Amino acid sequence: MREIGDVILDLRSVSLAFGGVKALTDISFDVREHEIRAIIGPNGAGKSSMLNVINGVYRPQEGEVILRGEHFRRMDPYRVARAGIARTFQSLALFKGMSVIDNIMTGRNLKMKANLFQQAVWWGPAQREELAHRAKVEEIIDFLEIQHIRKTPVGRLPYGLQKRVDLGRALAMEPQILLLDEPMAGMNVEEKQDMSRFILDVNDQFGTTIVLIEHDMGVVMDLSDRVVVLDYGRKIGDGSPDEVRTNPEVIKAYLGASH
Amino acid sequence: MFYRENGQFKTSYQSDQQIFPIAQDRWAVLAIMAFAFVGVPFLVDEYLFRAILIPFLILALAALGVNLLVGYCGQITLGAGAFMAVGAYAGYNFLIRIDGMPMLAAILLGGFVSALVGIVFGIPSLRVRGLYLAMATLAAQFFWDWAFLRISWFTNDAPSGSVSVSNLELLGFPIESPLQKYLFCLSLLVLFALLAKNMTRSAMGRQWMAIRDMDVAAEVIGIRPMFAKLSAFAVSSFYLGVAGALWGFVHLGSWEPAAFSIDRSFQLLFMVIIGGMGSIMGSFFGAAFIVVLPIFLNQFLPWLGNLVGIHISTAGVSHAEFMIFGALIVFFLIVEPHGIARLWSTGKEKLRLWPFPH
Amino acid sequence: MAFFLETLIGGLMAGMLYSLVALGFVLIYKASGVFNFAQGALVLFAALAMARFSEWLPAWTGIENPVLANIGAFIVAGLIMFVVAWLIERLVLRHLVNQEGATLLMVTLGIAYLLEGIGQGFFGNDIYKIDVGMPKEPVLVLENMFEGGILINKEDFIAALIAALLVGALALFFQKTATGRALRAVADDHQAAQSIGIPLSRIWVIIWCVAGLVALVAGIIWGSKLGVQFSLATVALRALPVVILGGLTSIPGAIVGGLIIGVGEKLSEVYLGPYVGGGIEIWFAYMLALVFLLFRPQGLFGEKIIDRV
Amino acid sequence: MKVRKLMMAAALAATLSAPVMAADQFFPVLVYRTGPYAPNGTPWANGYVDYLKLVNAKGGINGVKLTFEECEFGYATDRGVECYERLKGKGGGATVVQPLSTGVTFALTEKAAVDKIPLITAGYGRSESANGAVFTWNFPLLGTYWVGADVAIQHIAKKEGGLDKLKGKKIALVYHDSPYGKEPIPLLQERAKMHGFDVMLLPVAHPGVEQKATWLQIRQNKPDYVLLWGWGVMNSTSLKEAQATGYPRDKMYGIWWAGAEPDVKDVGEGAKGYNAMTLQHGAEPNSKVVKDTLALVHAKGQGTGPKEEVGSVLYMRGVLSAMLGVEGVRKAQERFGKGKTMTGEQVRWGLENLNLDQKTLDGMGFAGVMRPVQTSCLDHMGSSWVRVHTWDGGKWNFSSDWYQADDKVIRPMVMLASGKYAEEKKLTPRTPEQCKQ
Repeated sequence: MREIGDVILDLRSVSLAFGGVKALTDISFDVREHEIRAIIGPNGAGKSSMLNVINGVYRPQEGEVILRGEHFRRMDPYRVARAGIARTFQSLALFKGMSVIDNIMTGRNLKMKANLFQQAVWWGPAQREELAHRAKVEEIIDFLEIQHIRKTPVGRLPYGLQKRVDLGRALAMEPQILLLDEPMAGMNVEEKQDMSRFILDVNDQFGTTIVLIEHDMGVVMDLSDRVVVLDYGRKIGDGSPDEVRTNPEVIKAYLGASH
Repeated sequence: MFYRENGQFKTSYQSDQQIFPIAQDRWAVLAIMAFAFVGVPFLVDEYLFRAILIPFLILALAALGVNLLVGYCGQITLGAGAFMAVGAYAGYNFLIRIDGMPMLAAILLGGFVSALVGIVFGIPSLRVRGLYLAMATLAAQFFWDWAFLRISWFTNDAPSGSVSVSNLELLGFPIESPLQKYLFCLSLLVLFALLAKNMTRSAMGRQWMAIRDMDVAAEVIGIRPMFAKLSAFAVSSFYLGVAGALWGFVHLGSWEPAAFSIDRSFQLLFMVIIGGMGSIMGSFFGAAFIVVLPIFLNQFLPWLGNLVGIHISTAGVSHAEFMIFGALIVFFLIVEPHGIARLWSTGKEKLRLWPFPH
Repeated sequence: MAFFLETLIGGLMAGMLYSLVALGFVLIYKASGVFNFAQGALVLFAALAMARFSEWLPAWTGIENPVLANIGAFIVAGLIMFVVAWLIERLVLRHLVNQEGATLLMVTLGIAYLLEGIGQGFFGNDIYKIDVGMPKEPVLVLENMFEGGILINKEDFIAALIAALLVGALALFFQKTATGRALRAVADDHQAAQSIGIPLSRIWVIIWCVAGLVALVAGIIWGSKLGVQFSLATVALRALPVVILGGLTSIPGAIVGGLIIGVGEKLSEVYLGPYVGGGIEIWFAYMLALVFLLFRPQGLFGEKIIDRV
Repeated sequence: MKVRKLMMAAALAATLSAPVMAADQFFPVLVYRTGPYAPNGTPWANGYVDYLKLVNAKGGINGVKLTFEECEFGYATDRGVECYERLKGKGGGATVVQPLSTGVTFALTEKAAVDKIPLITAGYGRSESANGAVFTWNFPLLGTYWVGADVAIQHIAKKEGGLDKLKGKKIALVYHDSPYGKEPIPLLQERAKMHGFDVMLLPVAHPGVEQKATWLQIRQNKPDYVLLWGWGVMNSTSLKEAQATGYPRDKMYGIWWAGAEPDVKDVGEGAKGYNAMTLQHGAEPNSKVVKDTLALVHAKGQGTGPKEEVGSVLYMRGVLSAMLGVEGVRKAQERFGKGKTMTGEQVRWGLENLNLDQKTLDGMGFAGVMRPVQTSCLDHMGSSWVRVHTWDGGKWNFSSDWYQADDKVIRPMVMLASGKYAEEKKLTPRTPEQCKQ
């Protein structure tokens, strides 16, 4: 069912600096519908900053983001979420005090319509809505194979499972674009295989566009359709995995960074 | 052995989402409620009603309000007393300025005014966090302390600035005797605790907790920090306002701003932290602990002194009360920084497995 | 104009005293991340010790010389504060490493109750006197420039001077001594400091001792000014806006914040107060701090907070 | 579960710790010996308890022994209410309650009426409660704040050479920012209208340790007189600030709660010349009642506080307050049966029909301490005599004759305010016939 479509997200000449330190310099690239797009680069290359610009956590000093033809000088996290972009985080950003179910349920937040008073009363619209969304969340839990921990507070889970919950929370938003920030960092081979499978399944079953940051070159080359390479906040390569692999500048950057 | 959930299977999400999913808990809570409504009135004398139970119920409601803000939404406040004062004075003005205003309506309207004020004083939370925010909320505390002393309109131009209400009634029934007051406060507390539980187990509560645990991530999944924080301020202030109005109307009957001073704010925060942040039950534990302990010590120490043949002076008792209270708080927080509610749930966990812990 | 200057100077002097109390907050927060609400109780406790020992020492030893009695009392009170500091670290804070800010805040409130109980139980709860020979009568200066001159409160002036000296001495201590550098290292990063061999618990004891000493000096100044009694514990509340305004981690912040708050609240009370019925200075100080916070959420000199995800 | 256990234990402790027998007359004693106002609360409490002990030493009230129990509330209103609830039913029922706190008085005004326990507030409380037709259970005996303020103006006028000389003068009121401090304002404003002087209001926030701005304003506006309506540390702070800003202390007049030893002791010479209204008595170390107390109570090792404090201003206030309560009981016994325990309701009647003439007072050892008191249904105050005393750097000395508050000024204000109260509370004031019952 997957068929790469038109450009859905387009970044043009984005520059970002903190104080005097430049994190991103004049970066442009685009993302097409239904594709898996990877952003790679050594540590400190500005990959996470790139995602943070896309979903509005950071405000770039220059450049713009074009989402489905609409131009944004800067994005705003809430609007980005509304527009159907979800993400996971490199350093875990789960809601530690809440159970797995509640964490994933937060992903349904935008789709829940009951107002505060209805929620306080509970019986009636709020409960109906809660049940409907709970069913949806259980589907995601089944999909990610985490049924056995659904009531556990996420703070107590091992790292690999937390990563899955993080993905689950993003999936609960039923996003059109999914930003994944090093979804496999710190995992063992088996866990990486599971996670790769989930990513491919998401892309395949729901047609979700995926923007992926990853360190593991093998995984990136296997998974992604196109790759952007960043180094020290600059773009040094862009293209299919094969093109990037042979790009001399990329090789230099990676050898220099001893990867 | 008896506290087990074996054999209780959840066949629908609905049954899984109950407030007390374990049947024994449900029975225990029902029994406690029945006892509070039916048993207590036969067992308890006027002193316990007026000096302990009624203040406990009202302060538990206030602590619940603080817990929604501090425990669930993670916004520390040291200005809770001010919102109680707003509720009390607003309720008073509704009651005396509008003819035929029913008392319950005045109390609830007091809560609404307090909610509005809470939104205004919650605005700094959009920019300021943690301890800085705690300090900023002190601005609310001192401002309202001042305003209710200085602006004589609020006190209906009473020359002393002290106001009072009396002849309370609810739908034609008088709320005069300690028992009536107790039942009135108990009913409101049960109702509001249920509403609070409902809010915290649905989308609103998840938004608050998300903001508390990781505000950037919450924003990214589409939770508006402004809405979440301000709604927490509003709901919390509403609870505090209702509690404040009850404190003034039902408990004191006549009050001055000192009844809602900064000491009250600290006391409420104590209740929440000792009781357990982010736990409805914890608010009750905390309120009980803070309300009962000093009074208990104050009466228990002379008795203990007599037992071993020492006469402790009134001042000595009071100093000892301070020391023991302080020491217990410190001790308690060292042993269990997450409050009584956590001790409670750990205990229950153990009980569930007992006597076969593995 | 003369009156404006008088108010201004009065505010500056009051502000300097606030700085002294605020400094106690900042020191402890910087080193251990604890917002120490017991600072006010420490001030009261120290002042009580000072006042009572300056009465008791002559009675016990027969030394009649008031200067000697005061010095003796100062030494004893100082030692008591060190013991208190050591006990707080040993019995309480050591067991609460890495707890949440709110929990720590509550613990210090518990300590405050404890200290208030012990202090009053042991030293008594009457009004006591600390007489270190502070002048009580005012002086008039610049009488040829302004009609009626400018009135300066000599006691406040000397108190402000002492406060300024103490703050200066502490700043030097932090900049120039090895212990001071270690303290700053701890403030910057606990784990890093520990990994290069700075003993964290010793540093905390030292910091609490310094805070105890600051409390003693503040207690003597305020106690000599107001008499030593329970309400001394509330001066801490007057110093809180200073801490917010200046930033929780900044010593210069405590000083500048103190001066701004001191001047701000006196000017507001004198010039705005009469229009709204007076008594506004307390909340005005907090509002002032709040307005500053809206522009700089980490305080005037606090470290900037950057969100990372 | 835990809650209930604690409460049960508390109730148990409460019943076990009551060392009283039902056949006696029980006096609850609400005190604050700790907290911000302890230096003032302690001598009052000591005087109060010492006097009760003295009455017992002399054989009780017609043979009825007095029992009492203290309850510490630290000047916090809610703890005060708790103390009241705790003690009101003990020892066969409380005789009278004297909270020594305006806040607690306000909170108890309605509760005491329901429980039928008279509330004596000698020298404090609501000024309008002097009208016993509305405030059946309140007894602001000896004087209210309106009396104090009225006499202060009379005294100032006398100094200036007549009430007409007040025109254009400026009088500042430095007051504790609470119901207590605000009580005198309506009277001062009334008097200001009558005589054409200006009132300048300067509130000081609790607890009153920060008054620099207040005194800067006084220095700027140079009022002719300063009235001080403080409590606790606020008073000594005011005097110190006055000294530091050079305001003459002999132009300062305090209310009787700002005119005792703890207020000036630690200012010493700096407060020399400072004046205060007295609630009739000052420091009375030479009075007979003090000598009796020392001989019959302290000499037997039963003194409540230190010996040196006996006879000091606030100690005497405690003594007078206790005496008034005791005399209420005595009067009630005359009607309801000598040698019997009186109920609160009976004591209320006694207090309302109190008639202590000079001879009786002298006989009890109050010669030179106070003037006669006679209460009635309409007048629950019973007396409005006030003297002024002045601090000479070491002790308080009387510096004026007796004044009496001007009933023509105060009465209409009392009637107006109590009428408003009755209307708000939907109370019908008692008629003269009802009063006789």
